[in-house]
Amino acid sequence: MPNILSYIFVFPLFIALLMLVIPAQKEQTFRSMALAAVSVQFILSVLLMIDFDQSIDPNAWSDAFQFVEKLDWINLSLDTVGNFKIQYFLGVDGISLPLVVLSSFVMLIGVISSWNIRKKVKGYFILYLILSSSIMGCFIALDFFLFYVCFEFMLLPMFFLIGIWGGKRRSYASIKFFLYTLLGSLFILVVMIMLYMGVREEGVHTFSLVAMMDGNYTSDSVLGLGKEGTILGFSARALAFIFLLIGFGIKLPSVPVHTWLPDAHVEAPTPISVVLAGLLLKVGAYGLFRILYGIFPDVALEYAGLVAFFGVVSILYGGTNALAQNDLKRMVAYSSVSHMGFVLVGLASMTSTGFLGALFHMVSHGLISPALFLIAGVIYDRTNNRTIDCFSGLASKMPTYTFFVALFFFAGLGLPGMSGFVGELMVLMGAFTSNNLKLWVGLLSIIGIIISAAYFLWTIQRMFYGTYFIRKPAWESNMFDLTIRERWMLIPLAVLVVVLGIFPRLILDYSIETIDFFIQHLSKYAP
Amino acid sequence: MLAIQILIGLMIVLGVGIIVFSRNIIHAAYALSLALLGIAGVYVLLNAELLAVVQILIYAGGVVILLAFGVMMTHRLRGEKVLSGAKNQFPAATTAIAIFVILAHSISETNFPGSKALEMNNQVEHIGVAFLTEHIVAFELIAFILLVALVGAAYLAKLAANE
Amino acid sequence: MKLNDQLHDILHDLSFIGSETVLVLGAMVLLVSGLITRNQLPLKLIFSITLVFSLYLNIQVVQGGLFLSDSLFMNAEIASFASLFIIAGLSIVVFPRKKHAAEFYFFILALIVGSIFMMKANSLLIIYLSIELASFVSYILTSFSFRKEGHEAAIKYLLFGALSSAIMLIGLGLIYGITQSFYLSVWTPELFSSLLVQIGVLFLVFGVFFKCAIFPFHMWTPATYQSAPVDAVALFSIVPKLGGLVLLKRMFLNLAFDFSHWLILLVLFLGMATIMVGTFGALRQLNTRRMISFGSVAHSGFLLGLVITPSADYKEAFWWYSSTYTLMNLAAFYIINRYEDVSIYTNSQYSLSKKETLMAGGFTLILVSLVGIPPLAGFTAKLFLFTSLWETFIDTGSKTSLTYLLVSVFATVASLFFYMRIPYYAFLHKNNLSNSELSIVFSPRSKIIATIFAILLLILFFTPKLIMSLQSLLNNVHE
Amino acid sequence: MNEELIRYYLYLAAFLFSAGIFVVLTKRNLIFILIGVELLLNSANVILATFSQFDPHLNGQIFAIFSVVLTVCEVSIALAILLNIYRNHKVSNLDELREVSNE
Amino acid sequence: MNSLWFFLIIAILPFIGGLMGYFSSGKRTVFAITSTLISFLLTVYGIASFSGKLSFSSEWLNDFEIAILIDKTSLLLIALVTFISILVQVFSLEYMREDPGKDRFYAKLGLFVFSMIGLLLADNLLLLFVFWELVGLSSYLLIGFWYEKKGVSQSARMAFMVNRVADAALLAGILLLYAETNDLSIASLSGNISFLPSLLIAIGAFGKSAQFPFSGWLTKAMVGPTPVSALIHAATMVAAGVYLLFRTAPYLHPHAMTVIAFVGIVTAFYGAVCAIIQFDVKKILAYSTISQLGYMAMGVGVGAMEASLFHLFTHAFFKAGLFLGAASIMHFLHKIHAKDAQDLRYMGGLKTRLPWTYRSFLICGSALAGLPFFSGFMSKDGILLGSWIFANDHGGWAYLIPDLGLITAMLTAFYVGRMIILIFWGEAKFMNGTATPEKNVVIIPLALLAMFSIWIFHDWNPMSHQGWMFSLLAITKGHVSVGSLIPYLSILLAMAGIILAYSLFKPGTNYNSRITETHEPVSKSRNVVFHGFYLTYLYENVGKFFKSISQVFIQIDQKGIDPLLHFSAVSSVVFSKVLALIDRFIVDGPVNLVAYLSAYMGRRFAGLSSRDGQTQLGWLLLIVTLVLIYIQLF
Repeated sequence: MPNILSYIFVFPLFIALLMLVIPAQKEQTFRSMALAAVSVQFILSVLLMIDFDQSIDPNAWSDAFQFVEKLDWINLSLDTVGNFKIQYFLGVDGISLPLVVLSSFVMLIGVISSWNIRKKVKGYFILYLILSSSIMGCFIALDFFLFYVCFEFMLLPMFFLIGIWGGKRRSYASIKFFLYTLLGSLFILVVMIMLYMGVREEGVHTFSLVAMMDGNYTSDSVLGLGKEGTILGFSARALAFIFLLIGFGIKLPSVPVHTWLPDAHVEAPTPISVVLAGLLLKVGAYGLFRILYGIFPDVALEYAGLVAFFGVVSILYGGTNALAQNDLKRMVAYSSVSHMGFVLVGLASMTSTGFLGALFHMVSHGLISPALFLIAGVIYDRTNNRTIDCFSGLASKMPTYTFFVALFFFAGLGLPGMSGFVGELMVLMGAFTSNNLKLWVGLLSIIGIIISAAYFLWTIQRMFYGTYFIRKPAWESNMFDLTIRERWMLIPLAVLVVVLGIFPRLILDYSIETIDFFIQHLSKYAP
Repeated sequence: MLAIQILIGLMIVLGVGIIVFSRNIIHAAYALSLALLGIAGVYVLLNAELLAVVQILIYAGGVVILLAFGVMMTHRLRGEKVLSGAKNQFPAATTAIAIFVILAHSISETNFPGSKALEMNNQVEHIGVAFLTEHIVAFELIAFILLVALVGAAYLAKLAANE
Repeated sequence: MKLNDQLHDILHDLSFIGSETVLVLGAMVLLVSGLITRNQLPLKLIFSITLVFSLYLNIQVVQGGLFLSDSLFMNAEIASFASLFIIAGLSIVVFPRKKHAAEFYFFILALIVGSIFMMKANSLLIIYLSIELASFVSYILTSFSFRKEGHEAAIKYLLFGALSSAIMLIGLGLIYGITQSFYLSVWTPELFSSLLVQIGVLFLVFGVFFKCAIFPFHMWTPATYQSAPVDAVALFSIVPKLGGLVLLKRMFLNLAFDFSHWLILLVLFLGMATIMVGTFGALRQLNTRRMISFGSVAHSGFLLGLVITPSADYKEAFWWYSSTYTLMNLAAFYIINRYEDVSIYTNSQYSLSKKETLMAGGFTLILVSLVGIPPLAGFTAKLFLFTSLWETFIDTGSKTSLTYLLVSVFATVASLFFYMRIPYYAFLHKNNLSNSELSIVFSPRSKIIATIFAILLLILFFTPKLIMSLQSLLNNVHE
Repeated sequence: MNEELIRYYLYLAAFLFSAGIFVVLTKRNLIFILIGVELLLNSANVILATFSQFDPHLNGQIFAIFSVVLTVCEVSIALAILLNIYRNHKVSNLDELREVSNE
Repeated sequence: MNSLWFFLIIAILPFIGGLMGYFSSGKRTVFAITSTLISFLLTVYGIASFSGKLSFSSEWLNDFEIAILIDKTSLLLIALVTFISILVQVFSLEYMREDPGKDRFYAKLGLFVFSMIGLLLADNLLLLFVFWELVGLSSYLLIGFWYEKKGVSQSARMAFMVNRVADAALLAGILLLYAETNDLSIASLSGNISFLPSLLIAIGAFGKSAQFPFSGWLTKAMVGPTPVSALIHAATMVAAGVYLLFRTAPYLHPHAMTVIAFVGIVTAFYGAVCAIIQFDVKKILAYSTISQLGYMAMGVGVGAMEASLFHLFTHAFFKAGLFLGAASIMHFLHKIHAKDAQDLRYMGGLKTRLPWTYRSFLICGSALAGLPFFSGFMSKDGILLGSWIFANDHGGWAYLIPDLGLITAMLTAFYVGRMIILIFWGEAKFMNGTATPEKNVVIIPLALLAMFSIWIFHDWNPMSHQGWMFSLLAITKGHVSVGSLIPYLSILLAMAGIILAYSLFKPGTNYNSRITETHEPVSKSRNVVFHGFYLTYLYENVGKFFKSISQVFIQIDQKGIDPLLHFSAVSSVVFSKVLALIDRFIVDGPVNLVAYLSAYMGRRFAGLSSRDGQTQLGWLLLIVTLVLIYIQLF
């Protein structure tokens, strides 16, 4: 199917435009249209996955990508600096493919979970579909500019989705989210400009990520490899690396720039928390993969310890914070911080296993954390309350719910047999076998899995075990077990979590060649 | 020659001094005419006779009278003095003196082109021709500015009168 | 040269200022028509016809260079900016204007004439006169709201203007005296070696800064923008400012100072200060117009960066930023105008928009574009700015340029705080308006216009070529 | 005329300029402030006239004439606005004008 | 049939059976029992038909083989696991008959058996870790089975958490090993593992096998259903640590081995001491399990690997027998609504009411006490003998190990005697209900387990230190023959212990009435022992400490980092404040201040504000002046 990536990218946007002209009263129509849109997106991405050739073993980044679409988008002729060229450049490789499929899948779950949104349905679904397109765009864009546009454009729909449909402190949370992310993306913007001015393709400055990753620097670029260019006395490449680390670190999020996340997650409506946790964080991680490590491998080697440090701190700090939470959603939010720390550690290891582990962990977390937020949403839908202390002994009243809670909690704490374990394990293997990292990285990261067990189990103990109790008698009438719709949101996630836990190669096989090449590419810079 | 120069200088300093230290606006207006006349004298010394004439006609004749009108219209003169308060005197004085010192310093540091001053007898003719040739655009432009200012001032004043 | 030849040349060159002549004549026709009718429609018609005709003349093929006894200068950039001003003037007619239409449009035309001459000026005299023309018109227009605040702002504006023009005049005098030349085109760096003449240039630059609202000559902006009629504000937040910047750009090109010259550094420093003052000044504002005015001060700083950096012949960036800025400001002030028509005067008026999603949504897009977030044209503008600053840094190794870049980036983040305040009130804030206020609706016309503005910003992001081709469309100057 | 004399005229201009600034900054009455502005402009004119005598084209003098004319325009506009202010505010001091404010 | 599939079926069958029971309409338990039985029979078939080692591998992660290793040891242990689990399941038919969650119980048991078999099959240490965690999970689920009861879920969590800590160490050890050797196959382990991974692996084993100081969780785990305690917390899961040590011990660092030996003997002694003064029958058994596991660990540590494995084997039978016996007692007491079903002080005289239980208890107890002609004696003496050899080799301090071992043996005999006397002998107290005879489903498991606790099922020679099964399967490499006094000494000590117990607690002594007055032992030192040296409190305090740290962190997060990092938000506030200050003090400030001082302006001070046009003008000119000054200086 030609241009399949474009279809995946544009289709929800197209439906969103279509929605604009439909009168706002037809709420059911909007739901169905949104469902149709993301379903088509999902089906297309599955087709993409089927057509993907796993065996391509690239020699350079320029032949690592498949389904490439390349068009001139903006081509301005400027006097002194030649052409200002931006391309519509799409493609997937083993790193982005799993994320493409994941994001269409999570978006689908999100639509199902949005079914009971009652307020301003039209606006909601339009924004939702725009969000869907822009997230997808991030994963498939191979032009830095296009990537950046999608990266930034996520903010606006997200701002409104949190700000209008969110909880009590929604405006605070949405503004905080917006500001943090904008701050981060401006760091990225600066580096983008540096790179643009420093990289040429066919004699023209280019935003092409492929050219950047292949290191086609101009002779006069401060960023040139091995040139030791400096800016204000700092190494230019190191500076760019740090900027990107901050930029994507905010999105990831890594401690200490994570504080937008708990607020945004807690205040967002359930489906948006799902998308936030499932996909937005992955965009940050993907950025680290593709851009930070793809373009600055030499600096990454040098700064592996720093990245690992932030990873470890995120793991421990996020986990410890989760332990102290009394709000179910907040607890899950902090657990996300902790989990994304593993991605950083995996990246810092700069080994094939570590990279694969980080990637797998992203996918796995992209399945587990949406489920956790859905779970928090279930109890919130029933009682308008998520405080852990307000409930006890729910297991006897809501056994199916408890089953799913336990399943995903155990998946979250990295129990073998579920996807969470594989990711963490591979990351740890990477960390232990890496030449770049000291022993403490692995040892401290392992403490993270103890902490995660502590907060998940403590939550189970407080909310689900013990004698049945709810804080307000008025809730009693709502304390029914999962509805059919809720089950159908959770079951696919559960199945995938378990299947991927047992057969991780279902995902890994897609990425292995790309990652191997990536590591080879990195090893060129090893001292 | 020197005496005239000193006299003119004294006129200006006196006028400006009154403006600076007086609180009475009417006095200040009169002092302004004095200073302007002195400056017209300077123009004569500088061989700019036409400018001196324009200065006396327009400034001393026009501006000062306009200002006087302004005073009368905004202060119903009933014998009492029209006084203006002053404020920020110390910092303002500091700033003013600083600027003066700086400018004076820069002036004293600069070497001026030593060319001789030109004697021109047909200044008026020359300027007239320049208005219509070299500075035609400026001439047209100032005509338009005058129109704009006239319309603007008249319109605003009319509205003020109507309300 | 014989007088005859001179006059002949002048007659020949007069065709180059055809469009300005048309504007002046049109202005007078308007003034006369104002005596006949007070109905706004025919007056708007005359106004538009004048502008269209002038635009037509402006895009005629001409030869670039000096003309009219070297008083004026023409190149492609100036011509296209002139067209931009005329178009901006044209778009003023979408603002409703019930009272004083004839005089108002007369002054608007005068403002445009002044700004165009400002750009074209080659002689010091024309610089002075055109700036004064634009200033006088601005004072009068500020007073044209016929409210107490309007007059108050006008007199303050006038005082600032008088002081600035006095400073500039001294500067002009010094330049004239020391360089013995009256024309920008004969400037050479050697002429500007002595200190006094450099002070002269500095004073001249300060005079232009007043028009561009650059720190510390920006102080008149908030009061003026707050009190003047919105349509006038929309225009004089754009036209004289851009005119002044084009002039500055030409001046610095002619000066050809080294990038590390203290004057350039000083200007860059003031540019950064402008950005910071504009951004942080806006943070405290509760009144929308004041906020936007501070925002536009910050934008002046951004534009100054494009003007002054050696990659200044990175013309496209400047053109891009200017035209986008024009569009954004027009749009923003249009919507402010619509809101003011129906409601009270502070930020909380935007709570109305809970019902008027389209209007507020459009406004949000425009504001986001002012911040500079994709996919809106404002982002591309910022991108060009950053790119150009970075390039300057690479080319010259100037740390100031890098600092400028960082300050711009930082200010972009901070600007989000105040620009997003309006969407915040519009969508997220608790609504505490009375029912009567809530029952007000916007006319379909205003909604359509607002939407068009927003969509334009989107389209320009996706097809930036449009603006570039617009530039070549708007002038036919051979150089 | 020799260099020294030029300097004196320029000192005079600087003096006028400083005095003008002082008046503008300190006097509270608007008309008084306008008087200060006149001083400022005159200082510039003196500079122009000073240099004009070396110029065969007399550009400085021409410039000064234009400037004088513009000053009149400025004063007339200022007075028109002043009139409006006086009608509306019943004040003629600048620092009593504080309608346009932030909060 | 592909052999790999054969073993996979063995592993997965019990789980499938459990699930089938859970999801079938009638909630049948028969699926679970049948499937486990099939699995057991298949294993027996496997033992009979395989010889030597077999290993299979498949790529799980890239570059990473997951392999299973089948040799006689693992098959034998699988047979043990399935066998005991069948007995437990059968026993539970009666024990759990009235429980509404019976199907859930069997499903969880199925999961456990599956994981345990998986653990035993695993060749790769990582795969072993996977199942290691899964048995931990099933243990957690089964301990928390009666989650509505107070304290149960807390105990379950504590058990899991303590294990998790050790597991983390194990994982770290495994990964360090991986980093060293790039291979995790048990079969291909070789050479010396360096000290840190060795120690970490040992710590992992300590956690699972409840070695001191991780032992606390095991006593907490007793809140689960008693058959579960029999299967998981006595016979099989807790032995996994020993199994791991058995597999890895030959390659561990010698220092780590010493650590293991010492920890083992300390644990053995600690368990025995604590067991002496408990009143709760399950607690006694739990501490005794801890003590016996300590023996096994010590055995590995001193190099008597085979003896340890043998002890694991025999211990599984007699301890499961004891636990099931206890379960039978509790079940009985529950039915007659006794005041407390687990407290020794409320028991007595059950000999006549529960004859089969009494018999099996007696046999299994003797085995535990290490009396000759019972299985426990054979295996325990093997370990003690090993430690004696070890001590001979190392000399000096190493004699502490066999010495403490012997003392522990005596203590063991003492508390076994005390327990049996207090439960079964003497007069029946608080017996107001009608006694029902034991049912067949209770009797058969008890009888079978008791039977396997007799020497003859292991070796014809009651003094042998290895079972025939082991010899047959060629696990043991050679006969260790040391003519030493150790066996005789241990017999003597055991007898002494029993006699001491009899003399203290024989029917007629007023021990019972004396103690029942107070709930806990009075003296402080006894209290310490009674609470197992407060290990669980220690865990709780560690947990609490951690939670308070987390509170601190959350405060940091909310009050510290947040504002700190909201630097844009903060700067907006601060900056606008600063601007306001600039307005007030810098724009106006010097102006005002100077003006104020110069006394002219004092009275007009109030009239000044930045709104004032002239002040703004002044500000502007000031800047211009500054610029000019800058130029001059430049």
